[in-house]
Amino acid sequence: MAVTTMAKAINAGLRKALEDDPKVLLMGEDIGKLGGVFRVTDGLQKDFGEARVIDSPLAESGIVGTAVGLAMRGFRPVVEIQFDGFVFPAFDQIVTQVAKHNARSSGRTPMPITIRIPYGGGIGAVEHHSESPEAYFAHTAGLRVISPSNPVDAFAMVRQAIACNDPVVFFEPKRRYWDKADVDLTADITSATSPFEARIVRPGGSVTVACYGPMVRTCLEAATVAAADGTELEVIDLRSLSPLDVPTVAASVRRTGRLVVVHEAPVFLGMGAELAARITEECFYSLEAPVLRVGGYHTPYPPSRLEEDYLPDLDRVLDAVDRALAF
Amino acid sequence: MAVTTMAKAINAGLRKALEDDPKVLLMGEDIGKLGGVFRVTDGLQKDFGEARVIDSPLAESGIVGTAVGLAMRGFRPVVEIQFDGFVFPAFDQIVTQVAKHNARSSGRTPMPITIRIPYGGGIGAVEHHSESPEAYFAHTAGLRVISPSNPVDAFAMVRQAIACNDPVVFFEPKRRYWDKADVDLTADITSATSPFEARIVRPGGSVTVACYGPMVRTCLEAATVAAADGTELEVIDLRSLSPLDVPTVAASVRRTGRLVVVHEAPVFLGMGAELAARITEECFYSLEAPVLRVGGYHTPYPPSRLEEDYLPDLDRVLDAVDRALAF
Amino acid sequence: MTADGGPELIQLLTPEGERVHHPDYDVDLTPDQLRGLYRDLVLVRRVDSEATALQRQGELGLWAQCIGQEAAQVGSGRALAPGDFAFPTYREHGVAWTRGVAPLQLLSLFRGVTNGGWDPQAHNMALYTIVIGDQTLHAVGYAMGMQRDDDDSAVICYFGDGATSQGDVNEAFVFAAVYNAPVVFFCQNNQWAISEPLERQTRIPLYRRADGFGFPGVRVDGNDVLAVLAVTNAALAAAREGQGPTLIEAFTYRMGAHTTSDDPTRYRVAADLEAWKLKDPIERLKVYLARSGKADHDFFAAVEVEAQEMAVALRDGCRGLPDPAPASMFDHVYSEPHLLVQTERAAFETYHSSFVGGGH
Amino acid sequence: MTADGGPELIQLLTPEGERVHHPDYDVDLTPDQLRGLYRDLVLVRRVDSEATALQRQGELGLWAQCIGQEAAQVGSGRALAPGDFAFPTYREHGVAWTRGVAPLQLLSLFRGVTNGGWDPQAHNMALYTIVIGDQTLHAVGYAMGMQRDDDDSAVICYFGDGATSQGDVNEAFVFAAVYNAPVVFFCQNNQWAISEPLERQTRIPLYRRADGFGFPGVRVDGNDVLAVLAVTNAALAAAREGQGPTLIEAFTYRMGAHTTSDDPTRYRVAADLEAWKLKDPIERLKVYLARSGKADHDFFAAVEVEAQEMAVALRDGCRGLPDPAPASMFDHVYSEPHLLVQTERAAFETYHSSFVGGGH
Ligand SMILES: Cc1ncc(C[n+]2csc(CCOP(=O)(O)OP(=O)(O)O)c2C)c(N)n1
Ligand SMILES: Cc1ncc(C[n+]2csc(CCOP(=O)(O)OP(=O)(O)O)c2C)c(N)n1
Ligand SMILES: [Mg+2]
Ligand SMILES: [Mg+2]
Repeated sequence: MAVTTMAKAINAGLRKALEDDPKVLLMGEDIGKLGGVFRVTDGLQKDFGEARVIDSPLAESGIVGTAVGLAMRGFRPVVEIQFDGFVFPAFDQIVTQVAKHNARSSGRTPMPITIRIPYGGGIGAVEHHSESPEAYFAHTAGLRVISPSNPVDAFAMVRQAIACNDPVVFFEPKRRYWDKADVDLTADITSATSPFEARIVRPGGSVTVACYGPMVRTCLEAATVAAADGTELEVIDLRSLSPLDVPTVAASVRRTGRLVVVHEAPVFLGMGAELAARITEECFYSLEAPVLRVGGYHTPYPPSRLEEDYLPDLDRVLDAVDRALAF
Repeated sequence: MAVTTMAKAINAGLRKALEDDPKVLLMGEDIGKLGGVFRVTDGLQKDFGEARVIDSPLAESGIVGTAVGLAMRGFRPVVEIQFDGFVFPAFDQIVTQVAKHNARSSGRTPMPITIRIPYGGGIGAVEHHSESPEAYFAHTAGLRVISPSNPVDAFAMVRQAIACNDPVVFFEPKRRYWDKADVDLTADITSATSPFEARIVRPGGSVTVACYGPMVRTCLEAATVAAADGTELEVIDLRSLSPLDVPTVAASVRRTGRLVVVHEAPVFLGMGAELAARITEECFYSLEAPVLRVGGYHTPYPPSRLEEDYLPDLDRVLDAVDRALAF
Repeated sequence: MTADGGPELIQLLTPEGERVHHPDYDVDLTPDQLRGLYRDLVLVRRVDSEATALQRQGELGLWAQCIGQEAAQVGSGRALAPGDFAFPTYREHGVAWTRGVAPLQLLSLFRGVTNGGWDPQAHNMALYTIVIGDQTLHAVGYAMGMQRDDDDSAVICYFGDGATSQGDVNEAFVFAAVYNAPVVFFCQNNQWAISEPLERQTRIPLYRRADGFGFPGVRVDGNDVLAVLAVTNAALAAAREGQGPTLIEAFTYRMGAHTTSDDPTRYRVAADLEAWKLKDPIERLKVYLARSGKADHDFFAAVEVEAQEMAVALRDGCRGLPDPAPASMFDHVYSEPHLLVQTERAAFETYHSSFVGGGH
Repeated sequence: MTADGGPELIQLLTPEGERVHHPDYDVDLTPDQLRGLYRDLVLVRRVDSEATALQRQGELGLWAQCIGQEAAQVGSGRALAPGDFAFPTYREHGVAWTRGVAPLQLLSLFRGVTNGGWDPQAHNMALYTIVIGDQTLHAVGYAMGMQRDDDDSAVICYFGDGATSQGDVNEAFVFAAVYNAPVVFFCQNNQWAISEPLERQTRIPLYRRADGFGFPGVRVDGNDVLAVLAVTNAALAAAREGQGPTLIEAFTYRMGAHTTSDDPTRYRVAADLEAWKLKDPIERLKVYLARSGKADHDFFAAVEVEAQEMAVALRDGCRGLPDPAPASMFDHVYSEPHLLVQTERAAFETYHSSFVGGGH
């Protein structure tokens, strides 16, 4: 066990993946000598060489498109998109090729590609550096989409993503990069929970709160505050957005009768919409209130001086909980 | 009044827009001499010249990106994306620039750009020619997203889209291009319904069915069949996906107590998810059944010999109606 | 831009079937090999015309004809070693032929029974790519993989004149140049991107695009199978020797419509087509073979018979292609179980089985 | 690739401040104009260093320094006519200066009170663009608009060496060439894209990229304000005269970090920076002005005083920049009413007002 930040945990996970499988390659902008703008790939080029940790030209479509070719050749590319807002130049390759190639080839040419994307706000950055574009990817058949909320999961999940034979979009909650936890850096992934399953991170009987990535810490903090008022939140870390672990959430909602979904991404057509639709269908007779959603607004991510007003915080979570209870 | 196909109605609408405003320009692949692969721009280059009806290089990002510059210069570009599956190379320009520029410039540089996209399946085409990507755009703040279901609306809505000062993604249901109706080609748009409002196209008291684009005809056919069984469907043509006319749907659901949403696009994070979440929240005590969704599966659009199994049809709509009634 | 390809056009066989020499490029083929190329060209054209007919008869949803481009495709395809890997667009039926992909496999895609059609690994040829330009980056990535495997094979990547305008194609040039990837970019300039003439994509000859990225570009007579073979051989050799990418512009002409959905009379004049017919890739090789005594009437007749037999088999095969099982659309969305797909598949199957006994 | 720019480097003023001549390019400036350029350079550098300091003090979220690139920016910016239009990246503080954008408006962006900062129409300069390369297509579209307006102005479009790898930038080259758009592509090759050296983007000099698209490319000493002015003048004149695009590569050096978040000691050696310090754009002009008697000590001192005063005002202005009203984030998402935004705004305002009296 070692106290490790999430950034370092992912670094350790990448290192292990590189050690364990010679077919694993890393590619991205500034991931080599610099070690990535968040230092997530720090030291890896030095130890694994330029052929395996590749500084790429400044072109996201090029990065993902060449990764497709490398995957066809039998490699397992792990590509880094430097910030959430820079994934869109690669969107065609992701949606048209990465996502569809396994089906197109009837399973003959799988696409074991991991696309790492630091996402979300809260770090006072300029435009395009704070977005939460996960719904675009979760809506896309053929992709898997996961997001860790803490260093322990990050260490396991990044390796599980790389080991998965399907393409995985791996969203890293950048404002939690510096969160620390005890991580067993010798743990192997065979014993870890599937990254495609949700986890109840705090049990409670009053209201179910489903969240993921950066919002898990926020919701846990809200649960602590609510508990002081006698409201017991059951906080579920979804971990995976595609597939979405509906059974775990449904089982919880059958107990609590109420669900609040929290994410930074805009509410309109965000993950909360899908969860609301599905849980309402599955738990129609258990619900005592409609599923309520807390998330970003239907606006571009605002200038950083306004981000605290934009981002869901403890108060907004509690407000939704109160409204759910008031139904 | 003239019996007109939807393709011809859009052609007439574009012609009127070009006549009415010298700042209107058309740009796209093969829209000039050929008149577009669906002939929607037939004859326009001949009549308005190559400076206003522009055959572009084969590059979608280039088309949309130059349209942004033209809009900055005060033009109102109408760009054609040849097929739904070819919009993704332009996704960055659409999401990053077209959608955000008005906000970024504090309203100083609006983006009155219309992006025409023939979409949907049912024409027996090869891969990438039958997709329904509308949710990606509706999720994106700053864009408006509309889709006509019939020639009359198509004629008005395309002009309204062009007249709108915001960017509008205009989805044309390609398999309905050859549907005919009486269209008053002298009608002016000031008298037309706002394109951002839904319309009840068939009133009924048993179940509300919300749909748009190609599915409106399908749902109307289902309503005819259901009526024979004594079930009265209230069919709502949403027309606009962003904004979504929730009040019209909610008012209907308060009457019927039941809602089925139908679209070709995949159900998971499709428009139905948002409508389900919102209607459940607004009409919680009126709903006698959960909102049910009929749509595409979480698969790439299948090879055309399977598309009839993939696409929602009359039977699948009726099946959902039955299930809603059985709750 | 000159309509005849200009002085930079590399040619070894004139449209009149005369064998000419070029200071930098040559091939030395046995009569057997020459006859083999002729047979390739004829059979590929027959596949193409047969498929066009099948589309007209409603057996295919669409067909993208390659007529006129057979020499560009066969010449480059025959230059490949077995370990090389080809990335096609949707029109490389001649390349597919040289890679041993059965014509019926091509038809299965255009019939709509699959979005793929063959095993890329078995033929060292990727699936057809419909979104213009996407495959060029795959080709470079694959070539980077070869570098890492210390395999001295090479990749060939096909695309059209229209495709050169796409960002991805230019990014492929950047990546290939920066990593010195063993890839041959093979652009079939057939003068048209659907209805748009070359002038909508470039104001200089396309082979010169390579100048901007720092690797060699050459223009070859794309209707001259010998020149194409020679030029492709040289580019592949350079790639294998670590000299990185080459751009080949095969100057040719799309003699048919863009696809069976297209009507070229709306945008191009008949005279152009007539002029290009005089440069037909098959005719010139036939003249050369006959005049030089490398093939006789019996050989030509035998190829005709073979083509005829193949056509009959192809027609029957196409008509017999079964539709896939409906639930197969859920089969390979993921290669590992995915809860949503499992759920939807189960619902789909239940729903479908409800129809078996009668249904609605 | 030569570190000194090679023989193709266009220069009118050596690093030592010696005025040299070039067969193709020249400028003829009055002493007043020369002093004006010097003043520009000094004030721009002062804006830059002041902003860097403000970032260190927590007043700005980030700052992208332009130190070392002042001559490239001022020289090209001063070549523009009022009716021309400039498309910047996020580093063109010197260009903004020449377009009359107040330095405080630049700071407002990096402070995080706006994603824009000025009125593009008022200054004929677009907003900063952060997503690499996007603006190049806007520039071409704007130039196409000028063509349609029969306006014989021109557009200048800035981007970095790293940006040349982006698909969009190459598409911009295609569109500009095909439509013969009046646009000058101005690439500041500052040798680095964050931590990546030029060799990760190209294997030949960047100005030669234009060869592949059929328009002229030139390499100018980007630290020589006179040469930049001369070369940009010529390219703008060509654009106005209907000769279409030119690519200018301004060979320069990013003397600072990529941004205030960056630590260049991780990836580049100090000796490089020292070598480039000897080529400083301000120093060489100062030497030339002093030696040629075109400016005296009093002038230099006065510029220093002006810089100092501006810095004080800038600091105060920055500290005084108010935060926007929270609900303003809903203001311009659309320019016409949008139901969802209206609904969310109302909910937001209700929620916020609940805190006024106490709240949670
Ligand atoms: C990204 C994208 N945009 C548009 C299309 C529609 N389309 C199919 S083929 C074609 C023209 C291609 O021209 P070219 O590259 O010259 O190849 P050719 O068809 O002539 O072989 C177009 C525009 C597409 N398939 N992909
Ligand atoms: C599409 C995109 N990808 C990545 C980034 C992150 N990023 C910001 S600046 C930069 C390097 C740019 O280098 P260059 O074009 O040479 O300009 P310079 O910063 O040197 O002026 C990168 C990678 C971005 N802003 N946009
Ligand atoms: Mg072509
Ligand atoms: Mg740079």
